[in-house]
Amino acid sequence: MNEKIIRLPFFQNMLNLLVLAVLAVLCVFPILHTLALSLSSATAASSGRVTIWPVEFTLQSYQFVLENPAFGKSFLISIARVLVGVPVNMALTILVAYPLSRSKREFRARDIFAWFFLITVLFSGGLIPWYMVIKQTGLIDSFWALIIPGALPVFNVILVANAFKSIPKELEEAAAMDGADHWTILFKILLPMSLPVLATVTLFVAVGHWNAWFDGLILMNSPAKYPLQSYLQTVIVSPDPRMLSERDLALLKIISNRTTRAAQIFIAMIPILIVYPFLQRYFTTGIKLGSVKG
Amino acid sequence: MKTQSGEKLQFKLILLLLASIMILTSCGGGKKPAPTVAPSGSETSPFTGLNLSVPDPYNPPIEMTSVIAVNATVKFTEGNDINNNIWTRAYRDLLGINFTYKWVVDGSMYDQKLGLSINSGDIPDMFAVNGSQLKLYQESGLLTDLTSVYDAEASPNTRDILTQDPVALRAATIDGKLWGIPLTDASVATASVLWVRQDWMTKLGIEAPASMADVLDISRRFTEEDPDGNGVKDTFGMCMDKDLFGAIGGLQGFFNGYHAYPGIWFERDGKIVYGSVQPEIRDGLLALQKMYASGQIDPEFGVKDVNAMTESIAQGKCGMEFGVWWNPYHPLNLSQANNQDAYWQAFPIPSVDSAPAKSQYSTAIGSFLVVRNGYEHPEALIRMVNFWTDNIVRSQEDAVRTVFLGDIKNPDVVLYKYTPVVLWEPNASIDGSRKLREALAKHDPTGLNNEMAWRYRIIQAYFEQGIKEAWVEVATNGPNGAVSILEGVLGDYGLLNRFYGPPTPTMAEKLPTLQTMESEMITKVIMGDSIDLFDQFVNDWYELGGTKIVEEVNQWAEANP
Amino acid sequence: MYSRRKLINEIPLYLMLAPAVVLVLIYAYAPMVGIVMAFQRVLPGKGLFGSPWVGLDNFKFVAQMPTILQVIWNTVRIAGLKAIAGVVVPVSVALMLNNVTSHAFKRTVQTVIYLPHFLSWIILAGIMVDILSPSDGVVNRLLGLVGIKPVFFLGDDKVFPWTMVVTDVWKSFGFGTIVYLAALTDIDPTLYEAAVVDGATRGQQTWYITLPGISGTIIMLSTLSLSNILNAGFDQIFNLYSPLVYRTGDIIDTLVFRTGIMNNQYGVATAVGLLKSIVSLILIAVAYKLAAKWADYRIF
Amino acid sequence: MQKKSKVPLMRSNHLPLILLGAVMTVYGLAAALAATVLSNQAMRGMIAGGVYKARQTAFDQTASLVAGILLLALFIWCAVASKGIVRVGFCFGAMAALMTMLVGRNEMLPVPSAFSGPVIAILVALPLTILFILWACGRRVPRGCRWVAFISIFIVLAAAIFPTYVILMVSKIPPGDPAILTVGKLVDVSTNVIKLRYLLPGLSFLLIAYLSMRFARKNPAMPEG
Repeated sequence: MNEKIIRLPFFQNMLNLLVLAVLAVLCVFPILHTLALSLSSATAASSGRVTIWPVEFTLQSYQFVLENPAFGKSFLISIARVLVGVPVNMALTILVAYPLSRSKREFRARDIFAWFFLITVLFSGGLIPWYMVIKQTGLIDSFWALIIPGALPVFNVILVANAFKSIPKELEEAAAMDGADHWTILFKILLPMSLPVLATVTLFVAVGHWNAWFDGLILMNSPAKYPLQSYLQTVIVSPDPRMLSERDLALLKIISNRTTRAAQIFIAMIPILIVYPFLQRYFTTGIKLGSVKG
Repeated sequence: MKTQSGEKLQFKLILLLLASIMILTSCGGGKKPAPTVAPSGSETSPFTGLNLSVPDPYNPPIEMTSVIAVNATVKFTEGNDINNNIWTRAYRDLLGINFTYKWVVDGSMYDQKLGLSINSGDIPDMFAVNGSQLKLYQESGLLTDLTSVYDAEASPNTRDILTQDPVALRAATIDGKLWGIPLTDASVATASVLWVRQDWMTKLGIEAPASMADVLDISRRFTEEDPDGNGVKDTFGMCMDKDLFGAIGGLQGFFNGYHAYPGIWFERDGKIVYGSVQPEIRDGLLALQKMYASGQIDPEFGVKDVNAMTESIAQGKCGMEFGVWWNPYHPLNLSQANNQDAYWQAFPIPSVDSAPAKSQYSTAIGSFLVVRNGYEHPEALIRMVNFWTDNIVRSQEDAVRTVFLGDIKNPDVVLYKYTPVVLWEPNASIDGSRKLREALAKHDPTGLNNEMAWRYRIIQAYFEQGIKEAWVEVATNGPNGAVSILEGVLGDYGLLNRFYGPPTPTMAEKLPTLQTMESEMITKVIMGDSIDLFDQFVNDWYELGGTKIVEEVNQWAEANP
Repeated sequence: MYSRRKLINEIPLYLMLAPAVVLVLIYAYAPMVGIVMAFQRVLPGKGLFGSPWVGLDNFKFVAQMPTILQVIWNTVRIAGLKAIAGVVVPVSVALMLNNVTSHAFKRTVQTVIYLPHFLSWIILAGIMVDILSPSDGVVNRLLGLVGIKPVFFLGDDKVFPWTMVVTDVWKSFGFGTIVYLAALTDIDPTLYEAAVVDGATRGQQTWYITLPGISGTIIMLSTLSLSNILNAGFDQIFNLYSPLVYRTGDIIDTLVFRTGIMNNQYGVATAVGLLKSIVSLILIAVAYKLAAKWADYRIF
Repeated sequence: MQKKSKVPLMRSNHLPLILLGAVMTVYGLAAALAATVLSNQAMRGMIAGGVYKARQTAFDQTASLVAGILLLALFIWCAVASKGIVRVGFCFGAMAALMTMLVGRNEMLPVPSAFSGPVIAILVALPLTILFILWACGRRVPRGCRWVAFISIFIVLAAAIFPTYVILMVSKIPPGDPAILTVGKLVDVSTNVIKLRYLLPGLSFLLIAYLSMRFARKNPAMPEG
């Protein structure tokens, strides 16, 4: 926007930049620290000599992690989960968002459905019934248990619906004049025009899938099928020392290894670190349209 | 930092093997490298040539479903997985039981998963439960009464092992009926001993601690007199962690010195009382408070978990801890690895007065194997237990042990982790190492089984060839080792938790909260809050259900004399 | 009045909704039957209707829980603090960023500060536990450099709630910032030009133009966050708390989880959950009314 | 070519050589005794493992220091009182004396104790070995002495290397392997061999001294041409 209007006096400007820089550092620091930790020797890590630069550089912990089949397996599962889950979620989101974005005049049952979906955000029967249903539908221990039950993220529906609404009605009416039906309007007009929001939501969904841990832990019947975050949860959770017996030494030793933990954490971050900057250009507009109704 | 020479690694290896021996067996009986278990699908049965005592297998084979907790550390050999491994094959080929797991879950989630699947009506035929689950599921009629099948089928070995621990079977009995097979383990192994850096004591000219006064003195001098000689006052007298009562650096040993027994139930003038609310605790707390105030305890113990504490032990920051007998295998070995002259000596818990201190311990029975109500072959469980007790635990045949427990050549494949039916001999490690010590005194290893003969040589290497890395074995199984102390604990110098039943109703409901209150109180007082907190805690404890719990426990005790 | 053409015209809409409706019916509504457990003494293996009905006993039990009030207070406190900080911080940062002229710098800072938003609490918990360790955590080491005694961020029940708030803000402020930045771009530049012509200072511009410009968004988001007052963040706290800090750190969700799963008191757990749902429903209704009133925001 | 005529090891008298042998023997005996007594006490459980180590180290450090200094002095004296290849030998012996002072000070070596014990043993043994090799080859050394020296080479080397070799074998055997029973016997042997490390060379020095003296008495020194 117009620069000469909002330029700060030099000193304030410097201060401003400084504060922001510090904030930025605060945000990356822990991540850099983890990276440094994962690249340092165990002794350096345990004696607390690592800050943001590796001490006694070594790749051992990464070697250890990558040689551990369980980690790689769960990593792949998480990838698959994102690749399958995101399209499913997006399809449903869009299909639901469109009707809900119609005016009451166009779609009389709109509010009924709106509440129909909203209620689900508020009320739940708790873990057991949820588990039982998933079991009844035969999804327990299947990959789809991570996809289907949560296939409709209501908040994203709201975002997308609002985005649709914010698109000038004239276009649609014009299209309707030419006899375009709902599908045409949805795919030919609304989708192309709300790419930013869709990109944003896609990112949300993807990240959501990547970060989900609880369902994997509960719904899978063997650790071999855990997605990455569930696996990490079981590794990062520290053992109850009352339970310790001499036969748990192996376990204790692995868990107590700080650098290995750091390595696993960092590897789990990588995909996100790679993906998210690319979608940033959509964000500003995307979120605006989504959250604040234009 | 010492350079990591090949030899160093080799002796690391020794210790690793030592640890894995601990992991693999707690009973005398050797293992020798034997042909690794044949992967599934190979024609030759891995059981040919092993003499195993097994009943006639079920014909036609029966089905049995179960569930199991498998941690991220459990590994499988090529071609094996949790549903296809030496144990499933053994059950199938030798017992005629097609054994499959409904689900496998990480140890941290076992109770959750079990609760969910059972509550959603999906009940395995045979599964492991803890005390409260045993009670809950028995009440809701989910379990089979095992009394008759046990009487009918349990082998002499099984009966013997299950009765070595006097409370084992009673813990699994409700209303005079047996509802589960207790998974026994060495109970006394949970008793604390006092571990002190002998090299520091020698350096400062300190005698072996004979009383708690000595312990406090050692702690003070370890803090003030720079035992590590680095010129910096960076050492603590005693290490402990935020969990207060763990197996490493736990406080129960310290309190025992004051005749206080936190967390366990014991008899006092005719009634069963709860240790944590007895007046003796106060003395222990005051002592700890002083130690903390004068910097003898890590000021950050309140947030250091066992791993953080382990690190300060490794760095030679503290010279004394109360812990169980196997501590030298981990973490104490770390401190010797960093400073080859470090030597931790085990001492019996000293007493604050003339009366000898009793080291507290609880029965090691945490879980039970139960059978779903309505399962056609409850006796199958007994047969599986017999198979374990007759052939594995007591087998002197190295081949057998290698096939079923694990090949020492790759210690991280621990085969018995694949089956829930695992019972250890309560007193095995103790008897074994007594024989070992006698042999050492006679300088004559003849008559020791392979494993103990091996320990004999390791200890000999320490004493006669100055191999300092071998200290771990000396400190545990050697003369004056920790295990020798445990014998005393089994005798007059131990106090067994009198309550071994499943949690009483009020317990199940209130004890978690009360325990939280307790650990908060202890932590706060040690860190300097007024000791009144303790008195207040005692009141609150009784008010918030303690009174009721004591009642229930006493009723239970009358029922289980 | 009913028109055939309209209905036909609506059919595709129903088609679009159909799959989602089915899914939601199965996976969201069917489980709600489980709410009956709140009125039962749930016996394992007895199925949903096998267990004996106990009326309101579970609710009574909840009411008598020694910790319940404390837990509710913890929840509200933590959630409230998060909500407030969750508005103040991003707004200020947004304003500051808005004053930055260098595009590269602006872009970089944006990109960096909203990174944590995308990391799971599992991962962050791993990191936090490490860097916040009072013994050798890097944070306390740095504090030590300026002579501050180690703080037991995760172990001291006085500090713990604040740790939760700060870490939560740390995770999410960057994202909020972007929302507000988006709102800022809406402000009509001519307003500023006019202001400059009238000789308004920077401060005045911010106060009279910028803030009012985004006040809509601010009000909207803060009112909406009201509806989350009972959600203090299960993922975060479940992965970071310990018995040491139950007194101030235990929140409704963690309590439900522990009573339900760990202690097998599913009835009680469901009861608490139900109470929570009802309260949140009311809160949300209120929140959206307010949002609609003040910020002209309608959820649909 | 004319045959080199034999001469006694020492030019004037054999006292230093005798003393040398005596000191080494005594030290060997003392060390062996101390080790036996201490390890017996420890294995019977009369003293704790840590105490045992403390005492053992204390003894080694003092004894080895004293012995080391004495031996050094004597070797030098011998070197002065001898000539030719014999003298060279004594000079090497002096190194062995220096190394002796290391015994019980493992931490001075940058290797783990499992290794440093053997290393020191070898550090001590090598110079002695060289010494005996030189004497065994010395043309002017009396025949008897040459034979004793020749044998001593193997004794010294064996005493130094055999225990190390055994320990490495033990470290390679997994727990429970019956092989330990056979290796065990070797361990017993080696623990005794260790105790002979100084005793045997000491004795051979004495023997050599005796032979050399006899040689001297038999054919009194003729003035060299």
